[in-house]
Amino acid sequence: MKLYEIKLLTITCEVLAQRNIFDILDKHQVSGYTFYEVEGSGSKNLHGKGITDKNVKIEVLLSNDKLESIVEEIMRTMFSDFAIILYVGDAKVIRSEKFT
Amino acid sequence: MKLYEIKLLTITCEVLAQRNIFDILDKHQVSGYTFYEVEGSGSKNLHGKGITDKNVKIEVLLSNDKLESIVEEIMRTMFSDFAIILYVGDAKVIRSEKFT
Amino acid sequence: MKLYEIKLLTITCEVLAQRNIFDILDKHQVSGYTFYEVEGSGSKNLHGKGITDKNVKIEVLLSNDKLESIVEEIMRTMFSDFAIILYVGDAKVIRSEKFT
Amino acid sequence: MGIIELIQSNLLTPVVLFFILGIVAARIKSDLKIPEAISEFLPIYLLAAIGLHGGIEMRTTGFESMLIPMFVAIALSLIMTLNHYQILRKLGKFNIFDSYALASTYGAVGAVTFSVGLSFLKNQGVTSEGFLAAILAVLEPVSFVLAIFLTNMAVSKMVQKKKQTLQKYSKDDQNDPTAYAELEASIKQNRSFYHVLRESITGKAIVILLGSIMIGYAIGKEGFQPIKLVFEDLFAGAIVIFLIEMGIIAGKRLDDIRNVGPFLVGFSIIIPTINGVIGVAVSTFLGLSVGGSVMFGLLLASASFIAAPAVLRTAIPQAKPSLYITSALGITFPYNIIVMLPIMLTLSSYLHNL
Amino acid sequence: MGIIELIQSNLLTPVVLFFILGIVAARIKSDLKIPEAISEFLPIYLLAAIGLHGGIEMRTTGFESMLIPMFVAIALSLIMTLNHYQILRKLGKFNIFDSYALASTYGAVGAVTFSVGLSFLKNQGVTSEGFLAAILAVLEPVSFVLAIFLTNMAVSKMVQKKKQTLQKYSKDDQNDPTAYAELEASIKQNRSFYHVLRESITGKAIVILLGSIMIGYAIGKEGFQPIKLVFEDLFAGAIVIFLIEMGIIAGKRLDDIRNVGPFLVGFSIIIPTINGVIGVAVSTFLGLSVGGSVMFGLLLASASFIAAPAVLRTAIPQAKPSLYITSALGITFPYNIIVMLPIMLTLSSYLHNL
Amino acid sequence: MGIIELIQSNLLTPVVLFFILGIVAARIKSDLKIPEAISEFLPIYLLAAIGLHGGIEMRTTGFESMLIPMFVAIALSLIMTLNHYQILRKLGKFNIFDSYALASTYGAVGAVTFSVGLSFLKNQGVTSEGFLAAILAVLEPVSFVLAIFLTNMAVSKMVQKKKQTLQKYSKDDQNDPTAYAELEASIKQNRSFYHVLRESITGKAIVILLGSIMIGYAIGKEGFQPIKLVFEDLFAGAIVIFLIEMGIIAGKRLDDIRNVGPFLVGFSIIIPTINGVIGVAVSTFLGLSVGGSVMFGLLLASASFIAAPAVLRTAIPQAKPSLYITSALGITFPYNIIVMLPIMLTLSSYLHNL
Ligand SMILES: Nc1ncnc2c1ncn2[C@@H]1O[C@H](COP(=O)(O)O)[C@@H](O)[C@H]1O
Ligand SMILES: Nc1ncnc2c1ncn2[C@@H]1O[C@H](COP(=O)(O)O)[C@@H](O)[C@H]1O
Ligand SMILES: Nc1ncnc2c1ncn2[C@@H]1O[C@H](COP(=O)(O)O)[C@@H](O)[C@H]1O
Ligand code: NA
Ligand code: NA
Ligand code: NA
Repeated sequence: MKLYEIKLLTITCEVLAQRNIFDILDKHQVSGYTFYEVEGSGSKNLHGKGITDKNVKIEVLLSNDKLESIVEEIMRTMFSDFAIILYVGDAKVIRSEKFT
Repeated sequence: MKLYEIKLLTITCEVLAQRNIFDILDKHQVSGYTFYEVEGSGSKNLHGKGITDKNVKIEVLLSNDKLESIVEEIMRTMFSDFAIILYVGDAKVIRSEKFT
Repeated sequence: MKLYEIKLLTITCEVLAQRNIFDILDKHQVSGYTFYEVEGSGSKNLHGKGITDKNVKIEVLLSNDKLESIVEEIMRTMFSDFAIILYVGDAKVIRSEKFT
Repeated sequence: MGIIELIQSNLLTPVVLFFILGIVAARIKSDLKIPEAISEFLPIYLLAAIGLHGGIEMRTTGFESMLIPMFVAIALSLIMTLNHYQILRKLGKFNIFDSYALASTYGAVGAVTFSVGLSFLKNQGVTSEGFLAAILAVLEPVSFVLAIFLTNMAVSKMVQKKKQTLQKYSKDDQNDPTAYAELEASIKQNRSFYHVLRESITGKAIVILLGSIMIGYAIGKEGFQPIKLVFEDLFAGAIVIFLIEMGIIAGKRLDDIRNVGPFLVGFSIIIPTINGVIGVAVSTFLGLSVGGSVMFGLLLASASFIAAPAVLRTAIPQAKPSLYITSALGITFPYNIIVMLPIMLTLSSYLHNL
Repeated sequence: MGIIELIQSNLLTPVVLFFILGIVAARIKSDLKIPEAISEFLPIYLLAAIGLHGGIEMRTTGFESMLIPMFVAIALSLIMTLNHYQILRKLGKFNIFDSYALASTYGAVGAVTFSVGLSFLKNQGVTSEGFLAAILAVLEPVSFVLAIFLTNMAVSKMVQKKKQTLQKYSKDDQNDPTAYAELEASIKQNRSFYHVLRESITGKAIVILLGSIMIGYAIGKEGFQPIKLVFEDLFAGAIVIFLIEMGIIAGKRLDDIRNVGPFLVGFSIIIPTINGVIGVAVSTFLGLSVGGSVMFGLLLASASFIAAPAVLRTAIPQAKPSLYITSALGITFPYNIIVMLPIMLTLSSYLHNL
Repeated sequence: MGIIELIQSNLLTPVVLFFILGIVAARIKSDLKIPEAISEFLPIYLLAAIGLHGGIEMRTTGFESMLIPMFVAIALSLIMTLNHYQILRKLGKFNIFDSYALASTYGAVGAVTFSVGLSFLKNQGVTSEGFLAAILAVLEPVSFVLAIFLTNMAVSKMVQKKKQTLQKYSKDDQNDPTAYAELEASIKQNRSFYHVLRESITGKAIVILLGSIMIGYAIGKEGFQPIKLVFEDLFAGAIVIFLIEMGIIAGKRLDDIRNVGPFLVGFSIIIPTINGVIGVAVSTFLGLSVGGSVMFGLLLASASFIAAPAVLRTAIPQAKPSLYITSALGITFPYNIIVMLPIMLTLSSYLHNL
């Protein structure tokens, strides 16, 4: 079984920032993403599961070259305005052509 | 603190494929798995959180040898019929005997 | 883009153990954590999404030195009493000062 | 009232209008939605209400009057499923899997459609036989079971043939993974038949519906009093809320209609019409009331769009869900609740007055 | 009506039948379930309704009539908790932790059982004193607090002893991690006592119940009118829906009954019977009405299965939850609502007619 | 009844008391909460009920009587938004972004506040014009659109200036990332104006409200009958449940009040008072009924705390949400439903009796 190296970008942010993130992902033409609601505690206090404040976690499998420009754009346009953290991990997939 | 190397297999698929995946995992006698509902966007459009179409994400900590045969079976029997992606990552655990 | 190495600790446990985990994390002054409800199957049978038994998954980005003492304390005080698994992975972040 | 006026007046009921509101909301990409927990709960509630009502009625009328209509309904449902298959395969040129999946989707019944039918009749001041809920429960799995059985047979035959070919021409091909996979698939398929049968019968819709019928039968009108407010009086409002969500889902599907092709669009309108008319006529002949005949017709006219995806996706994974979900929910459901109900009521009234 | 007929007629109420339907659904592995959001909301709703009703009644009757029954209830609950402990530890040979956990589970009260009791009485056309809701609220934490206090005492003593032994026999053992852990555990345990006390009192059940009692008291019958439909008339239907889910959870637990052993099965039936009978007798003596005595008995007969796991799991983590959840929910709850309620009503009617 | 008595009697209504219970629960850190699915569903339900009611009424009264009040409301809302901005920027020394965000939060209307107002009037036995629901729908986006438009203008000007400065003094600064970012931001901002306009209008609140008004208008009183139980009779109870959650959210915000500063606290009380009084006076002059004038005043007095965060967070991300959420939900909302409603009813009655 041949596995291909790929990056997994994980973004956790308040729900109000969600659409901006999707816009950035779409702009960079990622092939897909997965997301779900989470709760969290961070520098900006506990985010409950309320109507106005909850967190969402977004996961994107993507190639190394897209990674950099996406992270850079999120940093530049969103870090100052929203509660947001992101981290990158390594993963292996079977069909690398599915994740670009 | 001694940590043991292990694999983390993550499968994201439409909810209708969930039971098939569980069947395969059970057949290969994995010691456990964790799952939760997610939303997602991919080649087959946005999966909402509706009654008939939503995604589920399944995570399995398992040994390297089981990994290969499970991934192979999922690929062979399910990739053509269901919206499904999977990736493999590295993890470290304390009690390796718990994850086989 | 400079990325800094960091650890990602993931804890999956029954919901009743959640507060104890948070207490331990707070005691060790982690800068934040993210959590969400999951379902799961393990040695202690299937945990449904019922009122009294469901699982919660907690994720903490933290530095290597905190990792060890936290894992050690969870092991010592909780492994015997609660259904709980944990694993550690590698991740990279941009602002390492945010995760201590 | 003529058919046109009846359709017009039916269009102006909350059920239909909120359904349309849901469609509009989806079309303009509004973020309106009914939280999942609510929209998962509502079908359970609706089925419990339908079942209780049916059970209570059956206590008065007894079982005997139910037997003939039920067997006729089962027979019609089976014949129609086979008929759909022929049409789809021969005229529509669909492959075996899609044909069986679609055939059974339209042979099966829609519990939501049934709920809307009850609310429509109530609005018109017409009553119907309680045992129709029991027929609904029995009819649910019938069509799926037939379709899955026939699909399995078809697959088995295919595999058999291939196996023989393999054995004849080469010995090494035994190691060919595709051949093995096919064989395994046939075994899987056969296992899954009982699997699916089991799952259909223990599916939540049937369990809550049959259970509620029995409970309704056991408690009777009097025992029902304390919970009548929740399980009868709230029914009309609850279905309105559910139809907002159904509208939203249907609205999102509208784009897919282009992809299902003109043949299936025609099928989704003509087949319900024919099945419904047959149902009304047959049940009138069997002696059902005006309203009962409408509901009987609706059982046959309706297509399943909540149970179907769940069952067929695992039972006939080779079939394309976008086909049967889109046509059943995006075309047939609106057509049934907006157009067919008035048509069938007019027809039923006419036939009963002959 | 004799007890047997009363049990039979109680069996045929929607509440009991839907509970059984839930059990059956779980046994046949149906995917039927009430969405979590609904089943988390329903206890809050039920407690609000109970509280409002109680508060409104108390406005008419005043506080004085409540004081003696409340203190008697607290006293009985404490005595019974101690008694359960002795039985479980001496006769049942359970360890200290399981004994205390089980003792307090059965010393505590079940809000869901209480709701079913109210609906049972309503079905029978019997009323009960409103202040019983207040007793329910006060009784909730009493038994837990006692059990946790005693467990802490027991643990402290154990730790004390071990510490002395350690110090006497060896100096190096100081570094023994187990010894340290034990010591730390004792400190943790003591901290958690106030922790648990605080959590019990600010727990959602008590907050919504006490709050609603006060609100009911403040607004009175008249202020209640606009919300009566939701908080009174829907009650019977809402509890039916909740019991479907309770049945499903109980059904999943049935397999575990084998593991709890015959002693605990017996305990789960005999103890509620004795406690309930004592409760009915004492409260009749105190002058409560026929229905009030049934509810008073039910408070003592019932075991807690929603609050208990949450409180005990953190308070006495050494105890096995499968023991107290399974026996309370899988055995005692069905026994109470199916058998004990009719028994206690018969007994109460009999005693009041002496 | 004097104002004080009216405030007192209003304090003792379920709506206000359960709101306070929610606050208390949050303060004592209870785990009480209404599941998210329920608290997401309730506003949709409340708006549907308000809309249906309004639409049905408008069928009787016609559109004409609505036109003048609606235009006056829009004009007042715009003037007030500008006025708020001046006060916040000049007197409060807030920056442009916070000033615009706060100005529009208070210029916009609160659908939840509106619901409580209707329930308050019902308690007092006072009716109001149905078309106020339509004004609610139209007023929702008006104030946001103005604020976002003005913010964009301000940003554009700032960027323009900076660009000129950059070009004048240095050529290398072109590569300065900040300068680029700023420019990009201005483009983003301009795009987001239409974006926001679109989002405001297709937002779920407006869609369900406008949709329900139209449906109410279409079905009329008679068509409403079957669903009246759910969409009218349950209203009072549903809002009580929603206010528990609102109280919990407000209670969690109380700590933040310290951070918003005394100026904003004063603003959050004085501005609604002035706006509300103006609203009552103007609408009385326009010929609205006693209750209609109260609701008209409430529209102007209320601040938006559900729509505002969603719209402003993306539209004016530079503004601090803690400011506008805390003041609108933590101060103005309780003040409006506890103090302003009685004041405005007294005032309106007084003015109508002149
Ligand atoms: N160290 C961490 N580990 C995991 N998640 C974190 C961490 N810090 C912050 N988060 C998540 O990121 C969200 C926003 O963080 P913040 O901007 O620090 O408030 C929090 O609510 C958490 O869900
Ligand atoms: N690049 C990706 N990164 C993360 N999740 C993905 C990605 N592509 C697809 N998915 C997830 O997998 C599901 C099925 O993908 P697909 O089969 O491409 O429709 C999607 O709904 C997403 O939840
Ligand atoms: N091998 C595994 N991979 C992923 N999750 C697991 C695994 N084993 C256990 N879990 C999760 O941990 C929870 C508790 O496990 P246990 O203590 O084995 O019952 C389960 O309910 C699962 O959610
Ligand atoms: Na059919
Ligand atoms: Na008890
Ligand atoms: Na306003």
